[in-house]
Amino acid sequence: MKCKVIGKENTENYLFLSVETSEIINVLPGQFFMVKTEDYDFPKPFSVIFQKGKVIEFLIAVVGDLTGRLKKLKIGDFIDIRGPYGKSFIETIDKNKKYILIGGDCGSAPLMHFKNEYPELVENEYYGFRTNEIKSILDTDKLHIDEEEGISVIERIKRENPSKNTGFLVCGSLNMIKAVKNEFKGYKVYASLEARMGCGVGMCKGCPIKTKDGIKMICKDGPVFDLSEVDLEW
Amino acid sequence: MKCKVIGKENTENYLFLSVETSEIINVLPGQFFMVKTEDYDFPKPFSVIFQKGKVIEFLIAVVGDLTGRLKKLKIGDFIDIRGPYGKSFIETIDKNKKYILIGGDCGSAPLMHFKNEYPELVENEYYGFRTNEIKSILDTDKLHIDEEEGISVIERIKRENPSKNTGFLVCGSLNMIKAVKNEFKGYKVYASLEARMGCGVGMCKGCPIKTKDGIKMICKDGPVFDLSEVDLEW
Amino acid sequence: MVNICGIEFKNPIIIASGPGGNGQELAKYIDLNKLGGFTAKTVTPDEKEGNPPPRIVNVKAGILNSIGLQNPGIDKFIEDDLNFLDSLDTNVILSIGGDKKEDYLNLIERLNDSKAVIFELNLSCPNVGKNGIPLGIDKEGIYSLVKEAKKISKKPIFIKLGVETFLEDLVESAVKGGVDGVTLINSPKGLKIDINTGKPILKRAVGGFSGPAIKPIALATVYRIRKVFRDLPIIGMGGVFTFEDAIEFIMAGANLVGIGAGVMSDPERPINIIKELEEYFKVHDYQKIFNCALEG
Amino acid sequence: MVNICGIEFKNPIIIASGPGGNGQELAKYIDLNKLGGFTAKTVTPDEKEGNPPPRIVNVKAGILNSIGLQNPGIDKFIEDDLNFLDSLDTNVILSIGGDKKEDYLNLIERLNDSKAVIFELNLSCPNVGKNGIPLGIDKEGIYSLVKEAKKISKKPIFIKLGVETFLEDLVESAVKGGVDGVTLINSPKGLKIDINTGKPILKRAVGGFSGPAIKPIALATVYRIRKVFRDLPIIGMGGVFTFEDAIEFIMAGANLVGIGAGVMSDPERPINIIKELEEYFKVHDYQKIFNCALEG
Ligand SMILES: Cc1cc2nc3c(=O)[nH]c(=O)nc-3n(C[C@H](O)[C@H](O)[C@H](O)COP(=O)(O)OP(=O)(O)OC[C@H]3O[C@@H](n4cnc5c(N)ncnc54)[C@H](O)[C@@H]3O)c2cc1C
Ligand SMILES: Cc1cc2nc3c(=O)[nH]c(=O)nc-3n(C[C@H](O)[C@H](O)[C@H](O)COP(=O)(O)OP(=O)(O)OC[C@H]3O[C@@H](n4cnc5c(N)ncnc54)[C@H](O)[C@@H]3O)c2cc1C
Ligand SMILES: Cc1cc2nc3c(=O)[nH]c(=O)nc-3n(C[C@H](O)[C@H](O)[C@H](O)COP(=O)(O)O)c2cc1C
Ligand SMILES: Cc1cc2nc3c(=O)[nH]c(=O)nc-3n(C[C@H](O)[C@H](O)[C@H](O)COP(=O)(O)O)c2cc1C
Ligand code: FES
Ligand code: FES
Repeated sequence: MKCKVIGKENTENYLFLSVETSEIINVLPGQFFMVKTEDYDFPKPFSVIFQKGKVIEFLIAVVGDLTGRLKKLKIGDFIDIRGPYGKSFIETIDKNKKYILIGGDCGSAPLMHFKNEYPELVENEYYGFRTNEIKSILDTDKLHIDEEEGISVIERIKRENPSKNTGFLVCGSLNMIKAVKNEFKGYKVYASLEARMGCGVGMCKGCPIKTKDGIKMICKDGPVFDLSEVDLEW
Repeated sequence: MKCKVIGKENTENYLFLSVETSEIINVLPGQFFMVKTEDYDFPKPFSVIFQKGKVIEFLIAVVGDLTGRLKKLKIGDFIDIRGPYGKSFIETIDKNKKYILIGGDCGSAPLMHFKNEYPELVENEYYGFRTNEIKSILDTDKLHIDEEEGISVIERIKRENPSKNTGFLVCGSLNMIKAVKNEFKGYKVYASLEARMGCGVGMCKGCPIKTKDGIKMICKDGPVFDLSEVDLEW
Repeated sequence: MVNICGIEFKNPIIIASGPGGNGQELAKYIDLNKLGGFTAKTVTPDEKEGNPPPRIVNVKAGILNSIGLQNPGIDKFIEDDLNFLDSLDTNVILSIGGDKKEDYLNLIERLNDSKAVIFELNLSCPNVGKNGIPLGIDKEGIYSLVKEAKKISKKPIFIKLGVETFLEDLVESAVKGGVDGVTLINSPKGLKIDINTGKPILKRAVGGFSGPAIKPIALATVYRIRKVFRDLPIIGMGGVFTFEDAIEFIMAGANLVGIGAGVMSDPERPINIIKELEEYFKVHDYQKIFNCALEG
Repeated sequence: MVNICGIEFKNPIIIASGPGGNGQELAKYIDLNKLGGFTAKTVTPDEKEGNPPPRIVNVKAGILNSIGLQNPGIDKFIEDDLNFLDSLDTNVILSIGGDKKEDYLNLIERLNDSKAVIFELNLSCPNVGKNGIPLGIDKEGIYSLVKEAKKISKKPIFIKLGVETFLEDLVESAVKGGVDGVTLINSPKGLKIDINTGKPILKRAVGGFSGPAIKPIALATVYRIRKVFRDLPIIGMGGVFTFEDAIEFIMAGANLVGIGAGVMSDPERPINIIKELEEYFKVHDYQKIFNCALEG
C-alpha cells in the first residue's frame, strides 16, 4: 500500500517517521509492517510505535541502505508498506501479570506502543539507548541513556530487584534479549525477536526460530515469543 | 561532480533542468555530460542547452528509467554529472559556411546552445517536436510542431529550397539524421549522433561508428561528425 | 491461453517453487485461482528443518537465500498441504527433491494420484548421484532419472536446472530420457560478507541468488536453450518483478513465467502482473510474441 | 602492500581489462600511477573492428556489453600503446586473447620484453580449442596452453575465467600446467529484449554482464576457488563500486581487486576507492583481512 509521508524528524542516526495510509489499518502493539521506498525492490520489517486512524508512526535506527533512504524522504513523498503482520504482545502474553518493558534502541518502539494501549499491564518501562542523541526526537522520561547512567538497563533493573511475579516484555538486539534471559531466570519473559525477513507472512521460510514445537517462523508465529519456548542459540 | 538542482520545469514527457556546479565549467555547444541521480549506478549522456557561469541547463525527454528519475527530482536535490565531453560543433564544422539547424525532439538542445553562442553562423533554425506539449517549457518561435504544421520539418525545409551553399547541423533520432542525409544530397551535413554509452570518454569502446578512417568512438571523436564520413548503416 | 503438454493455463504466470510456500499463507493475500499455476515448495522424503538463521540476505537488486530446503517431508506434506493444493482451481506443479534417484521415484509414486498437473524435479538439491557428482550436472544421471520417472509418472515431468557450462548437454540428456519440459533457472550462487566481522552473513556462506539482479542471466539462459530446443516447453524464471519482465521471458522463449522473489517481496505482485498482462494481450497475441526474439 | 609472484603492488586496486581501454584516455582523468595496477584491454593477433552498435545496454544495477574485443591488433598495440604502458609507474598487466593456442604463444613472444609484470590469458574469447570446445572450458586445452606459455614467458601467467560448472577442475588443470594465478570473474552472459520490437537490444543478442548486480556471484566464485586453492594468487573482480566492495573481495580470498564497470561508470572511482582503502588500512591489517571469510 502506497502511503504518504506526513511527518519526519531525524537526527544523524534516528528517524521518527509518520505516514498516512489510504484506509484505516488497526495495528496491535508488537505487529510490524514490511516497508520500502518506492524504487526499492525488497521491503524490510519495522514495528509500529504509534497508530491512530490513518496515521502510522515508526521509530527507525538508520543503520544501512534502506533506512538510509528512508531518512532522505521528504514530506509528501510516498513509501510502500504492507501489513500489519505477526502476533502481537497481547495475543501471546499472560494477561494476569504486570510487565516491566525493556526496550533496546529502536526495539523500544513496539513497547511504547504497548504502554500506550495497555497501561494497566505495565509495571515499569526502560528504554535503553547508548547516547542521548535520541532525546531530540523521543520525548519520554523513561529513557535510559547508557552514557548518562553509567550502567546498563539490565544492571539497573537488577538493582531494583523486581518481584518474581512481574514479567518482562523485551525488544532489542539478540544480545540484549539473551542477557535478560540469563539475568532474570525464573521470571516470565516475552521477547519480540528480530530476523532478516523475506516475505514477512510465513511462506518463504526465511526467518526461522527453533522452538519446543519445532521450527517456527518469526514473521508469522512471532515476532513475540515466550522465551522459555525458544532456542536462541540455534 | 555533485551539483544542485536549482530549477526544474516539466510536462509529462519533457523536463527542463537547471543545475549549479561548484566550479565554472565552460561548455561548447555539442558537448555533453554524463549524468545520473545520486543512487544510480551508471550515468547516461545529455547535451547542454544552455550554460553560463556555474549554471548548466538540460532539455530532457522523459523516455525511461533514468530520465524518469530525473523528472522526480526536487529543487535542492543533488545529481552527479561529469564532463563536458566530446568534440563540439565549432571544432568540427567548416566555419566559412552558414547553417540551417534541424533539431529533432530534445536533439534540439545543443543546436539552441549553438545558436546562442554563434548566431552569426546560423542561417535558420527548426526545432521539430511531434506535439505542442513542449511549448509550455520551451519558449522560441522556431518550434516546428508536426501536428500543427501537418508536414515534417524536412518536408518544410525542402519546400524552402535552401541554397546549396548553406550547410546543415542536425541532431535527433537516427532516422531523422538519415532522412536529412538522403533529402539534402550535395549539401554539407554535420550531425550530432546518439549512442548508448558506457564511459563517455573513449576508453570502453562502447559507442562505435564506422567512418572512412575506421571505427571511431562517438563519445570522444564525436558526437559531431561530418555525415559524408560516417556509415550510418553499419 | 497457454497450452503445454496438453494442459491449459489461464495465463502464463505461475508461482516458482519456494518463495510462495505451499500456498496456504499466500492464499490469505491473493486468490490463487487467478494464477496460471502454482508450484509448491520442493518436498523431500523426510522432513528437513532447514538451515539455521540468517537465511536471507539483501544484496543490490536481489536477495540471497539459504533456506536449506526446509519442508515437512512427504508424509506431512500429504497430510497438511496436498488437500489444499488439490482443492485449487489452478494448475498445481509439485516440486520434488531428494538425495538419490530412488527418492524422486518414490515421491512420484506417493504423489501420482494428486490433482497436480506436472512434476518438477528439482535437481539442484545438494544431492549426489551415482557418478559422484551432483545430479543436476550429471548427464547420465539426468537421463536415467528422467527415463525411469517417465515410466511410472502419471503426469508430465519437468526438470529444474541452474546455469551450467554444458547446459545444452544436460537438457539433451533429459530430452532423450523423455522429459516433457525444463524449468530455468534455479538461483545462481551468491555470497555476501559482513565486512565488520569478516564473516559471510549466511552460515553456509553461499546462498541462492534471486531477484531483479539475475534477470539478464535468466533470460540469456532461457534464450540459449530455446535456440537449441525449439519445441521443448520451458518455464522461465529469475527476477520477474513486472509484467514487462514477463513479456521479455516469453519473447526469449519461455512458455510459462515463474515468479519467486517477486511474490516474496510483494504477495500481490503476481496478480498485478496478471492484470497488466491481460491488458497487454488485448492488443498483442501470445503466439506471436512467444519466441519472437529468436527470429531473424 | 600486496606482494604476489614476487611483484609489489602499492595497493590492491587494479583496473580490469577492457572498460579502461589502454590507459591513454583514462590518464586524462586520473593519475594512473596511483593505481595498484592497470590491465590493458585484451589484444589479439589481428585488428578486430568489434561488433556493430549498440554495444552497451543498461540493465538493473548493471550493464551488458558486446564490444566484440575491438582492438588494434598486436602490431598497432605495440606501436601506439606499449610505450605509454611501459612508461607508467604502476604494475601493468597485459591481457591477451586469440583463436587458438599458437595465438597466445605468439603474443607472449611479441610482448615478452615489455615492462609489464603479468600476462593475463583471456580465455573467454569466443575461441575454439583442439577438442572442439571453447578454450576457457577445456581442461586439457588449458593445461597445455599454460604449460607451453610458462615455457616461453618471461612473466608470470594468469588465466581469466568465467563462472563455470567445473571451475575447480579448470583451475586445477591450470595449476598443473604451472599457472601463477587466476583472474575471476569474466562477465556472465546476459540478455535484454526491447519489448517494443521483440528483439534483443544487442545485435549478438547476448552480452557480458557486469556491474554491482553480479557482485554476489563474483564473490561466491572467488570464495569457492579460494577454498580449494589456498595459496593461488587471485585477482577478484565483478561489480566493485565502493571500497567496501573491495574489502569484501579481499576477505573472500582475492589478493588483488579489479575494477571494470566501476571505472567505466566513473573514471575517478578507482582513485576514490584507493583513498578510502588507505584510511581503512590505517586501522586494519591487509594480511589479517585477506581470506578471513574462510576461517572458522
Ligand atoms: C519484527 C521486526 C521489527 C523491527 N522493527 C524495527 C523498528 O521499529 N525500528 C528499527 O529501526 N528497526 C526495526 N527492525 C530492524 C530493521 O528491520 C532493520 O534495521 C532494517 O532491516 C535494516 O535495513 P537497512 O537496509 O537499513 O540495513 P542493511 O543495509 O541491510 O544492514 C545494515 C547493517 O545491519 C545489519 N543487519 C541488517 N538487518 C539485520 C537484522 N535483521 N539482524 C541483524 N543485523 C542486521 C547488516 O548486517 C548491516 O551490518 C525490526 C526488525 C524486525 C524483524
Ligand atoms: C551525446 C548525446 C547527447 C544526448 N543529449 C540528450 C539531450 O540533451 N536530451 C535528451 O533528452 N536526451 C539526450 N540524449 C539521449 C539520452 O542519453 C537518452 O534518452 C537517455 O540515456 C535515456 O535514458 P533512460 O534511462 O531514461 O532510458 P532507458 O530506460 O535506458 O530507455 C528508454 C527507451 O529508450 C531506448 N533508448 C535508450 N537509450 C537509447 C539510445 N541511446 N538510442 C536509442 N534508443 C535508446 C531504450 O531502448 C528504451 O526503449 C543524448 C544522447 C547522446 C549520446
Ligand atoms: C526463499 C526462496 C526459496 C526457494 N526455494 C526453492 C525450492 O524449494 N525449490 C526450488 O526448486 N527452487 C527454490 N527457489 C528458487 C526459485 O524457485 C527460483 O528458481 C529462483 O529464486 C529464481 O527466480 P526469482 O528471481 O523469481 O526468485 C527458492 C528461491 C527463494 C528466493
Ligand atoms: C565494456 C567492457 C569491456 C570489457 N572488455 C574485456 C576485455 O577486453 N578482456 C577481458 O578479459 N575482460 C573484459 N571485460 C570484462 C571485465 O574485465 C570484467 O571481468 C567484468 O566486467 C566484471 O567486472 P566489473 O563488474 O567490474 O566490470 C570487459 C567488460 C566491460 C564492461
Ligand atoms: S520472512 Fe518469509 S517466512 Fe518469515
Ligand atoms: S562510451 Fe565508452 S568509448 Fe564511448
